[in-house]
Amino acid sequence: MGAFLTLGIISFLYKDNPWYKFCEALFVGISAGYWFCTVFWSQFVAKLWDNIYPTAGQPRQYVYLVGGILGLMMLLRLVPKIGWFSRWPLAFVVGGTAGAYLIGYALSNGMKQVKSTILPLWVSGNLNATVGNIILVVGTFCGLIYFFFSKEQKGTYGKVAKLGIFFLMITFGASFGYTVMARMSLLIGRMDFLFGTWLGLIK
Amino acid sequence: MRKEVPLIITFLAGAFFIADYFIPHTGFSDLAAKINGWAIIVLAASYILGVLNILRINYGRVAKREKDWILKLILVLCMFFMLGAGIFGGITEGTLFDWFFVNTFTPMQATMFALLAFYIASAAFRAFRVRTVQAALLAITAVLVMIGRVPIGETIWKSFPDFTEWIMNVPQLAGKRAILIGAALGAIATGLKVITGLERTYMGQD
Amino acid sequence: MNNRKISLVILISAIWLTLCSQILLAQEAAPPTGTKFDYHWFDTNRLNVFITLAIVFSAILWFIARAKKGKSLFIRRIAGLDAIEEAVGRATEMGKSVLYIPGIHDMNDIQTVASMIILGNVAKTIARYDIPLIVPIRQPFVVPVAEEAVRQGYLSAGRPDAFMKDNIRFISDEQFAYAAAVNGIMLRERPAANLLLGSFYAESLLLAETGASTGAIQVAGTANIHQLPFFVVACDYTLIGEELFAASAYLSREPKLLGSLKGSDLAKALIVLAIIIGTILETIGVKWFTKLFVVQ
Amino acid sequence: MQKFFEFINQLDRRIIFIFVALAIILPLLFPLNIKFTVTEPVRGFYEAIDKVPNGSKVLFACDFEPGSLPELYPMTYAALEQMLKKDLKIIALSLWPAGPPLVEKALTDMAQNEFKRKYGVDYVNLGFKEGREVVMVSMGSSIPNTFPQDYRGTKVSQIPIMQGVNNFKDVKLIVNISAGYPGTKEWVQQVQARYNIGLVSGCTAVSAPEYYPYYQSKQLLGLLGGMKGAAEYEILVNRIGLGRRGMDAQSMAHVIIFLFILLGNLAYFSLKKKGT
Repeated sequence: MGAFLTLGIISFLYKDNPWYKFCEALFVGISAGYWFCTVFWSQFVAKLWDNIYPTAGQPRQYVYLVGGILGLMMLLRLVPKIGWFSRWPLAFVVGGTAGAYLIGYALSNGMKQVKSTILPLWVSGNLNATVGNIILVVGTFCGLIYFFFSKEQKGTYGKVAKLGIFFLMITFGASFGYTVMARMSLLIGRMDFLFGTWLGLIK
Repeated sequence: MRKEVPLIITFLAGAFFIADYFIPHTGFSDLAAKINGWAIIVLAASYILGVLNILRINYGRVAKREKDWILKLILVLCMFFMLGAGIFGGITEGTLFDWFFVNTFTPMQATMFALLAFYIASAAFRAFRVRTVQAALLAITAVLVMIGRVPIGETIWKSFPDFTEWIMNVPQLAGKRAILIGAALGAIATGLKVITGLERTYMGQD
Repeated sequence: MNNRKISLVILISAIWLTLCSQILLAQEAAPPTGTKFDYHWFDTNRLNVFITLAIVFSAILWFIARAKKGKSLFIRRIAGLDAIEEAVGRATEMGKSVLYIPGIHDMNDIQTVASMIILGNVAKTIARYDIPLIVPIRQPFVVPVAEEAVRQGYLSAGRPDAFMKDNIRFISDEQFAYAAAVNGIMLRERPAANLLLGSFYAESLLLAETGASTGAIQVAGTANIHQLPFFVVACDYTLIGEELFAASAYLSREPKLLGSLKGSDLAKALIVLAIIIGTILETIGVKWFTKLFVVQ
Repeated sequence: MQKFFEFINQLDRRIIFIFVALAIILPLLFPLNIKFTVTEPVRGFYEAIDKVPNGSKVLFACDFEPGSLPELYPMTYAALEQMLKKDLKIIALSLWPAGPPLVEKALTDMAQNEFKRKYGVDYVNLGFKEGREVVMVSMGSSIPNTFPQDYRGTKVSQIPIMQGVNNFKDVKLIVNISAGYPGTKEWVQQVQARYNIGLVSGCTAVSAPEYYPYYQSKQLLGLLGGMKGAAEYEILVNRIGLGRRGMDAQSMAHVIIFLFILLGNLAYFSLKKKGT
C-alpha cells in the first residue's frame, strides 16, 4: 500500500494522471478528516470541555465559556441574516494576532538582529574577523538601504541600494545551495525505502 | 454594532497582547493564557465551517456530474470515513483511525516532501542562467555552497567546506539581517494599522 | 464620533475591564501555594523594548496624521507590486482565472493578515472584469476572512453580484495534501496568473515549480526567509519581506496607509543610524550602546 | 552543436528528473566510497565511546520519530555497532512516544541478529516515558522507579542487566540520538550539568549548530550532525551504512545539478552569440 501510494505521487513528475488524481483525492479527504478529529479532541475538547467539566477535584473554569460563545458566533455565518456576528470572533483573533506578532517581530527580527549587527570593525590580531565584521555591517547597511521606499534609487544612493540587492542575491543563492542537501537526504531516504526495504536490492 | 464593535474588539485584543509582554504580574499572565485559550477554541470551531465548505463545494460538482466528479466523491467519502472513525473510535494508537493515518497519510506526505528534490533540480537548471550580475551572484553562490557541502567538494579543494561555512556566516548573514529587520518594521506597521483600525479591508464594512 | 459610538466604546471597555479585574482580584486574594506570585505591573528589564516600540509607533502615527492633512507623499515604484496589477491584467486579456494562494498559516500569523489585505485589493481590481478569482485555503479560520475580504473588494468595485463564494475553497489542513490539491488546480483549471502571498514553508517550491510549468505569470511574496530563494528562482517577481507588508498601502494608494510606509522608513533610518553609531563606538571600545539592544 | 544547445535550452524537465533519480539510485546500489576527512566533533564521539572500559553499562537515549529516520537511523546503527564490538551493555530508552518501536527494530537488527547478544543480559529496551525533562530528573534519583517495566512489559527487577543500576552513577556514558525537543539540549542542562556524566550526541543537521557550543564547552564529548556526521562516523567504525552510501548519492546528485546548470549556461551563451 505504501509503495502504491508512493509511486502514485511520483507519477506526477511525468504528468498529471488518473493515478495521481486518485492519490490526491485520497490524501486530501483523509487528511481533512484526520485534522478535524485531531483538533476536535486536542483543542476543542481539551480547552473547552475539560475546563468546564474537569476531572474531580479541579475547580470549574467558566471563563472558557467566553471562548465557546465566540466559537458559536463563528458558526452564525451559516445564517445569512445574523452572519455579521461572526466578525466579532474574527476581530478578536486578528487583533490578538496583530498584537502578539508585533512584539515577536520587534524582538527576534528587530532588536536582536540590530544588536548582533553592531560589531567592532577592527579586531586586533584577527584579520579574518575584521574582514568578516566589515562585510557583515556593510552588507546589512546596504540591504536596509534597498528597502527604503521614500526615495528613487538613483545616483550614489542607487548604487548603494544596488549593492544591497547583490547581498540579497548572495543570501538567496547560499540558502538555496544549503537546502539542496536536506532535500536530497529526504529523497535518498525514500529511494532507500523503495529499493532497499521494498525491493530488497540494497544490501 | 456591525462596524464599530469589531474595531473595538480588535483594538482591545491587540493592546492586551502587547501589554502582556511588558506586564510580569502573574495574575495578568494567567489571564493572558486563558484568553489565548479562547482563541484556540474559536480556531477549533472554524473547523466545522471548513468541513461544511468542503461539502458545499464538492456536492455541487458531484450533483452536476462535472469532470472528475468521482474523485470528488472519493474525497468526501474518505473524509467522512475518517470523521466517523476518529469521533466514535477515538484517535489513540491502535485504533482504525491511527492505522489509516500511518499507512496512507505518512507515505504520501513523505513522498510529496521528497518530490522537492526533483523540483529543486529543475528550478536550478531553469533559473540559474547568468543573464545579469544579480543572476550570476545568485547562481554562483548556490553552486559553491551546494558543492562545498558534500564530500566531493572536499576532494576538489581541501578548504572548500570551510569556505562554504564562511559564505553562510558572513555575506549570507548580512543579507538575511537586512531582510529580517525590514520585515520586522513591516510587521510592526501592519500590526499597528490593524489594531488602530486604519486597515480593515480584510473585514467587511457593509 | 456620535453619541452611539461613544456609548458603545464605554460599554465594551466596561465589560472588558470588569472581566480582567474580577479575575485578577480573585487571584490576588489567594495566590496558588508553592508558586511565586509576581505583583509587578511593569517589567523594567524590558524598558528598552518599550521605548523602541514607542519611537516606532510615533514615527508611523505621525506620518499617518500628516498624510491625513493632505501632504503629498512620494513612494518609489516597487516592481513586484506593479507586477501584481500586470499579472491580473494579463489574466483578464486571456479571459482566464487568477489563483491567489494566501500561504499556509492561520490568521494568527501577521503575514496572513497582510495577505488578506492584499487579497481585498486584488479582488477590487478583478471585480471590474469577469474572470474568476480562485482562493484555495489551508486553514479553515482563514476561509471566512477571505470571504469577507473578497466580498468587500467586489462591493467597492460596485460588482457585488459577481462575487462567487464557491471559489474560496477550504482544502485540507495537511500541508502536503494542500500542496497536492493546489498543484491539481494549477494543472486542471490553468489560471493565467498565480499570486503566492503570505507565509510559506516547504511547499513553496512545489507550488512555484508547478505554476512555472503551466506558463502562468507568477508573483510571490513572503517574509519567511528560508523560502524566499525558491520564489526568487521559480517566480517572475518576488516581494521580499517588508515589500509584502508594504503591498496594501501601495496597491490602495490611500494617503493614510502610504503615511505608514513613510513612518516605517523613518524608523528604518533610525535603525541604520543606530547601527552606524553603535559600530563606531564598538570599534573604539565603548560597549554601553550595544547593551541598549539586549532583549531579556 | 547548435542543435544540441537548442535542445538543452528547451530541455523538458522530465529529463532532469530522470538524471536526478539515477544520480541517487545508482550510488545506493553501487557505492563509490568517495573519501572525506573526519571532523573533530565526530572523532570526539568515537573516542568517548572508545574510552569506556569494555563490558561496562551505557545509557542509549533515542529521542526521535519516523520523520527524522533518514538522518538519524544511520548513526543509531553505527553507534550500536561500535558499542557492541566493545561488548558494552546497552540500556536503551526514548522520551518520544513514537521512538520505542524504532529502537526495538535497531536493537533486534544489530544486537540480536548481527552480534548474537542476549536480550535482558546484554541489552534492554526500557521503552517510552511521558514527561520530558521531568523523566530525566527523576532518573537521577532512581532509574528503576522511573522505568518500572521494560518495553516488553517485564519487571525491571527481573532483568539481569538492570541489577545494580540505580541512577546515572551506575552507567559510564550517555549516548543520545536527538531529533529535537526533548533531546540533547535537555540532557545537557538537566543531566550532564547536574550529575557530571559523559554525554555524546547525534542529531539532525538542522539542530547541529545549536548544540555545537556545548561541544566547545566540553559538555558534549562528541557530536554527529545529520547524514554527513553519520557518514564520517561510519568511516571510524569501519561500516558502510546509509550514511556513507547516502553521501555518495548526495555528492552525485549535487554534481548532476551542477552539470545541468553549466550546460544551461553554455547553451544560453552560445545561442546568444549567434543572436538566436
